[in-house]
Amino acid sequence: LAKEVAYLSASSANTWLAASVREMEAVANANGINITEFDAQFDPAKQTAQLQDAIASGKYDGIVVCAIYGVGLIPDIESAIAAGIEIVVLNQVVGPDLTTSDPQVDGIAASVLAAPYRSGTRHGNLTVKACEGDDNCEVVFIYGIKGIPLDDAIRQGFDDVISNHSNIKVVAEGEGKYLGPDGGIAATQDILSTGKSFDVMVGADQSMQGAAIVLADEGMTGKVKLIGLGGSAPAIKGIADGSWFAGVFGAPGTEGRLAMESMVDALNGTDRGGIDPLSSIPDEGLMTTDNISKFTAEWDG
Amino acid sequence: MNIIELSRKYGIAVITISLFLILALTTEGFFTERNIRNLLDQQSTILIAASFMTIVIISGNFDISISAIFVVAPLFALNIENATGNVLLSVFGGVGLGIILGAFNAIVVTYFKVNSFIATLATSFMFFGFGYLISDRSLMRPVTDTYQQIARTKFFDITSATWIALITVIIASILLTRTRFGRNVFATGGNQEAARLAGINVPMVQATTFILLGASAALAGIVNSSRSISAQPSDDFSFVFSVLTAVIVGGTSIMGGKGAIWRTVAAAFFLAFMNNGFNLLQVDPLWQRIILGLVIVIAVALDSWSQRKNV
Amino acid sequence: MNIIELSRKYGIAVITISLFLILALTTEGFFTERNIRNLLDQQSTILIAASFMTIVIISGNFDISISAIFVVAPLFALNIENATGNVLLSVFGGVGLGIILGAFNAIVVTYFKVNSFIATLATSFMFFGFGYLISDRSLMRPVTDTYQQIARTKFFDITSATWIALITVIIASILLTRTRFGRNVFATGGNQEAARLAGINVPMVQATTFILLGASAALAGIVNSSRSISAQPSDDFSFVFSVLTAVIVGGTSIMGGKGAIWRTVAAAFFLAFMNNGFNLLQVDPLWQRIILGLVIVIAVALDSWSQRKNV
Amino acid sequence: MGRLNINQKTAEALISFKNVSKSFGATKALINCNIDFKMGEIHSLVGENGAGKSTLGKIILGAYKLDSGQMLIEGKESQINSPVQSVNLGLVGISQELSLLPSRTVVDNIAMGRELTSGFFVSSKKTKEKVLSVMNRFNLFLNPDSIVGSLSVAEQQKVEILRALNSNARLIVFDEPTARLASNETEQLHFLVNSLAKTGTTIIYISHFLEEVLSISDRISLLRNGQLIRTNIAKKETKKSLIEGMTGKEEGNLFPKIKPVSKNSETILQVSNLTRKNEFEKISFEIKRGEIVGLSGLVGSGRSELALTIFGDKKPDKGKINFYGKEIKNNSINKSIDMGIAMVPESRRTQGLILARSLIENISLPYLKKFSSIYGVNKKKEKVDVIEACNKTTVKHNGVDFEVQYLSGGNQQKILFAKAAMGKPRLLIADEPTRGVDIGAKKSIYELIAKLSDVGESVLLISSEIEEIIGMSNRVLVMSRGKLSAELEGSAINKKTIMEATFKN
Ligand SMILES: Nc1ncnc2c1ncn2[C@@H]1O[C@H](COP(=O)(O)OP(=O)(O)OP(=O)(O)O)[C@@H](O)[C@H]1O
Ligand SMILES: Nc1ncnc2c1ncn2[C@@H]1O[C@H](COP(=O)(O)OP(=O)(O)OP(=O)(O)O)[C@@H](O)[C@H]1O
Ligand SMILES: [Mg+2]
Ligand SMILES: [Mg+2]
Repeated sequence: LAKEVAYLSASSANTWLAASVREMEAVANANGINITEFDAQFDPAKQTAQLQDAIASGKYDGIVVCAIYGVGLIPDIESAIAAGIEIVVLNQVVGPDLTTSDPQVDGIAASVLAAPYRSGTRHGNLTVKACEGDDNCEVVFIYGIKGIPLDDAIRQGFDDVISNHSNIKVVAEGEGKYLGPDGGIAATQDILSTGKSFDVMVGADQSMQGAAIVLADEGMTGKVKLIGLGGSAPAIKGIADGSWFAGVFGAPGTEGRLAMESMVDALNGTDRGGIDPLSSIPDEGLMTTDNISKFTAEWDG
Repeated sequence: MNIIELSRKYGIAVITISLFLILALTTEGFFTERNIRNLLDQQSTILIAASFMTIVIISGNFDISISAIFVVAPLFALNIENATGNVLLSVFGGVGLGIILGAFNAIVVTYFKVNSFIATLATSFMFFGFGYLISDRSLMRPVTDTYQQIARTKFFDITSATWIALITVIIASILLTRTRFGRNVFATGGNQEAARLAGINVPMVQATTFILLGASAALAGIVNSSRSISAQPSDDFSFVFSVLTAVIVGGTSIMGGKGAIWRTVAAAFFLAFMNNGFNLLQVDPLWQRIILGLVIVIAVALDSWSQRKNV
Repeated sequence: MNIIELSRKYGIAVITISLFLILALTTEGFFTERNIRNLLDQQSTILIAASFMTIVIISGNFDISISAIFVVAPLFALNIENATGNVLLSVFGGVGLGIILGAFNAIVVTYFKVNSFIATLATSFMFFGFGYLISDRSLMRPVTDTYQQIARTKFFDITSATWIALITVIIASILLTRTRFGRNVFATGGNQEAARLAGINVPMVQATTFILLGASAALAGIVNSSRSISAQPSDDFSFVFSVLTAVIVGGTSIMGGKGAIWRTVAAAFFLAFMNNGFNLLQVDPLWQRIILGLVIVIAVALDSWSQRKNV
Repeated sequence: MGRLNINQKTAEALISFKNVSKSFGATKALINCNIDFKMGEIHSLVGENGAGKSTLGKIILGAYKLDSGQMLIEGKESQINSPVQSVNLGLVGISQELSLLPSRTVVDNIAMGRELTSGFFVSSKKTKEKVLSVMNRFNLFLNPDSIVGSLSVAEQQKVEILRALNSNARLIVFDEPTARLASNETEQLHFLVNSLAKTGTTIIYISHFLEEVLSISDRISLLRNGQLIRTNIAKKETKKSLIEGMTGKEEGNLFPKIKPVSKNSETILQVSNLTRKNEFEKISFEIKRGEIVGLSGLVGSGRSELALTIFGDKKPDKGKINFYGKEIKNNSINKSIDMGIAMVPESRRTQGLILARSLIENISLPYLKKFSSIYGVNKKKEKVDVIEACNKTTVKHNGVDFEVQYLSGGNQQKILFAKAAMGKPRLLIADEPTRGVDIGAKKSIYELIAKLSDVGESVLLISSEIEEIIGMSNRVLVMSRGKLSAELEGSAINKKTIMEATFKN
């Protein structure tokens, strides 16, 4: 009998998650699993309802969940587990601790994600590298959405690394949002207007794409070291051609594949626990010009 | 009244009931006790706020800020709960904050005469800001086990969230249809100048509607946080979107003066049935959007057509 | 007219200019050629759509679906561009799609008489669905280098995006204030029955406003995609939020019949100056929200007070 | 003439104005007015449009605050800041412009703000009973459950009156109550006003019908340009003295000379067998070039519906309309306007005016084509023409760029006329065109109508004022219950024949 798996997506229109879905489907097909996608359109209440509906329908042997608001889902995830449904967490932490990939609810079969805090430390490590040999290394930090716990955790990881390096100073901040380069364009333009000098910009790939566009417009390509987070096609291309300095790899495809493989294992009785997809990636996913040839983009940006 | 007149008068309710019957007959898992219980539980927060939103809209105003109140009130309640361990106090505190924020909206709209749409959009930013401030930008969880009982206790197998929603809907309906306040709401929304000349204290009526809505949005937020045993700050406007959609699909006029809470309730369930049906029938999310849009247009067109013929 | 009358009549413009002067005097980096150029460039997409949104709102309607058109039109344009390599064709295709979607809104609102707020909310879902359909859920990039020139070519140091916005604002203003169509828009929004009895084809006027807005939202989307050299599907309503905020902060009445495009433009810059100021002064985002909310309330209260005293 | 009031001399003043002034921007609506309103008297206010009558009433009702001076209530100075206070003091009124809740029922409208409760809840039953008892007491009946928006204007007016009567008022301001009523209902209202005054209620009565004012009032105050000219016992005034006081000019002949139409004058409008279900049936008549045809009948007899059908707003179920020999098929308003038909609709606020826009934009609206080219609207030419139209129709205004909502009621009515005149129509359909306008303005509107017919244009004049119909028409049509009940010409046109036809079934 074919197994039924529900996939609760934060948003079906999201390009990162679309890359994960493709891999999940490949694995599922190979294992005779049928996936049904639920689209919460970034509405947490909708996602809760979908989770409840999926449990109530009694159709599903497993649920892969990409949470919008991870903690809020816990009660229903517990009841799914109680109902004997295997749960695999994808991409976003389900639980209060944003520093770990490990499952935070008893009975979750696997949790496949790069913990936000860890992304922050990786970002920090690349920044340290970019600032090597510079006594006064001025950094601009572009948030996704400043103030939300996710971005706070990333920043925390970043700060914990750079605080050990007195030569590095964050001189300005901006907000790029997570939708395309638009936010990064405006943020970078405004920061340039302040007239502050800076050497390094860090932020999510979407924002760094915007930054790259503005820097190109201003004839400043290469004068500022861009460090992305996401491993999108433009990031890898940019690092290769020198217009970006470095980036933290992001692996939506790998994540999707690992999640579905974990689900297959779970349905066969083996829990895999916490998986950081980047741990199986060359150099822990820290990309620079030296190792960029080892990476291929798993999504377009 | 014959059946045609009835179905004209109750257009949106008839549409909702038809959808219910169709789903019950065709969709496995729909008409099960558990699914219906879930549906009721899922709609509770929307219904709590939507009842009083209906009143605000009938009185001729808008309130965008309920999303922000929905976010900030449980954070405040959890602050109290974490500090005192007293759940009752925390609920009062959270609802009290809703009242204060509602009163703030009321002052901006009635005293400074700022259009309510933009006024409550602006106050939304402020209230969201407060949310970040009082939560210190992090997730909050209750320290007591009682907090989660607010929404999750079961009476006769139905969650307390559902009961709270039921009681709120009934109170709002009675207020709107059976009290002088309710009549004044209709008068104010129908013709503000006429209401004023008839001796109705229009600013007071409007202020009251905002305060009640503030309180109910706060209550909805607390119920939601009790259900998910946590709360976190955000700038998420999705709650007011869902609430407004229910009110307006229900046929309450955004021009004011016209509408009913039963309409809002019917529309909320209409939308819930649609989404539930999509989930149970495993409809491709891509087509869900297109079908949902189309069905809403058809339902609203039918309802407004039946209301027109009904004069 | 003396200076007091002038500043009353042009309340929001005076407020915006004051903010400009304050920022220019106090904030380093604000009054620089580069910053002003950027500000103009950043506002271009909002201005393109907001001009025609002002017209739709004056005519007594709402259009929520511009967010979806803003998302789907560039995806369609890039589909054409990717297939043919012809940028001009792709722009026509994208704007053409905007016209078709605007016409669809128009039919739902004028023919099926669905309230425009809910109608365009419903069609938003559909249009977002289309976006997702034609892009296959992935980011799209132009294959030609010309596509990015749509928004990024410079004339006299000013980007073509800014020029397009300027031209759109001027065309919309002329249409609204100097043509018969514009008069009909005001009449329709002011008193639909009176407009009808004056021989105005009210549904036609309303339909035209929706179609023009559809085209302009599509153009804004294409300009945006050219600026960011990419486009992606989403369900993001933030564009219509920004546009509506500009229109309503500007003082155009959501009841219809009253408003002006210069008001919208002034408000758009007011909001842009605020955000730019926040960024230049590196204000904590938490406080940004609270300050922005407060300042909007004050600005709108002042403007509406000045409009009242202006009789 | 005049009602005899026994207590007249001894009665105390309920309200006294001492040096009251009120301005709106540059407009001085009231200047240093001193007036007493005594308990139980019927005190009328007369004056031209814009003289300040409504303003005075609205100050008492708390809708406006006075700028300077004092308002004494029973001799004590009182500050009224809002209608709530007035209502609590028993000062109520019906306003000149209908102020109703169109989507609510008659009962809801009448009881607005005054619903009866049992305990915490509104008692629909008690409230309705109270409303019915008021209807009974004053002999004014309406279906209590009708939706007000679907009622005719006259019925809506009754709703307003009943709302004022539903409170135990000490003072009621009637601002033009009869402008929307038919003659039999007017008499009923007079009876009612008298009986109210007898029981001690003070009545402030604002009207442009001077006969009515003279017959019903104890005292009359005359206002001109915001100033009180005099207050006098009604018996001491005559129509002539009032007109002279109001306008500063001698009374002339109200109706201009109407030229007879020659027998062989061309027929321009021919309506045959026109029918719309439940509204009117088998209506056939003609209008000749240069002819003024009066259309009389009771409120609700279907006149407005007929007019709107001819104008192209409604499609007939059966029958034909010929205009200048051509049958109008698929009629539409636009077509009618293009062919030279203009209309003054019966309700200026809901059908006629865009209140928040300027005089210019209102007046030129149907004829914008005339001023438009590919360069847009020629505003200069438009302004010149609009000013001319305003002058022709004697609109009193502070500039054609001002919003029409700030004009007095009568001047708003004249705007409709100015708008119609703008198109130089071949046929003018005027539905209650002089509702609420002062004598001077009426006269100029009548002259305008006469001038139109002089130059060969035709007029269909719908009016509930029989004098107006008699004074202005070449020929009179009477409708009763949706059917044409008489067509009168020449010496056959008189009050008696019209009234007979009106009540014919
Ligand atoms: N709210 C207002 N704003 C500005 N001007 C006003 C306002 N109300 C009245 N006016 C002006 O005050 C003057 C007096 O108006 P009012 O309505 O009292 O006249 P009226 O005597 O009742 O005339 P009518 O017989 O036409 O009703 C007019 O010039 C009018 O334009
Ligand atoms: N919107 C409406 N809905 C329902 N009935 C209406 C509506 N308007 C008018 N009527 C009814 O249609 C009938 C004819 O009304 P109409 O206005 O044509 O009368 P009229 O002779 O012009 O009288 P009036 O003096 O009021 O203008 C009346 O019985 C009226 O109550
Ligand atoms: Mg008046
Ligand atoms: Mg009529």
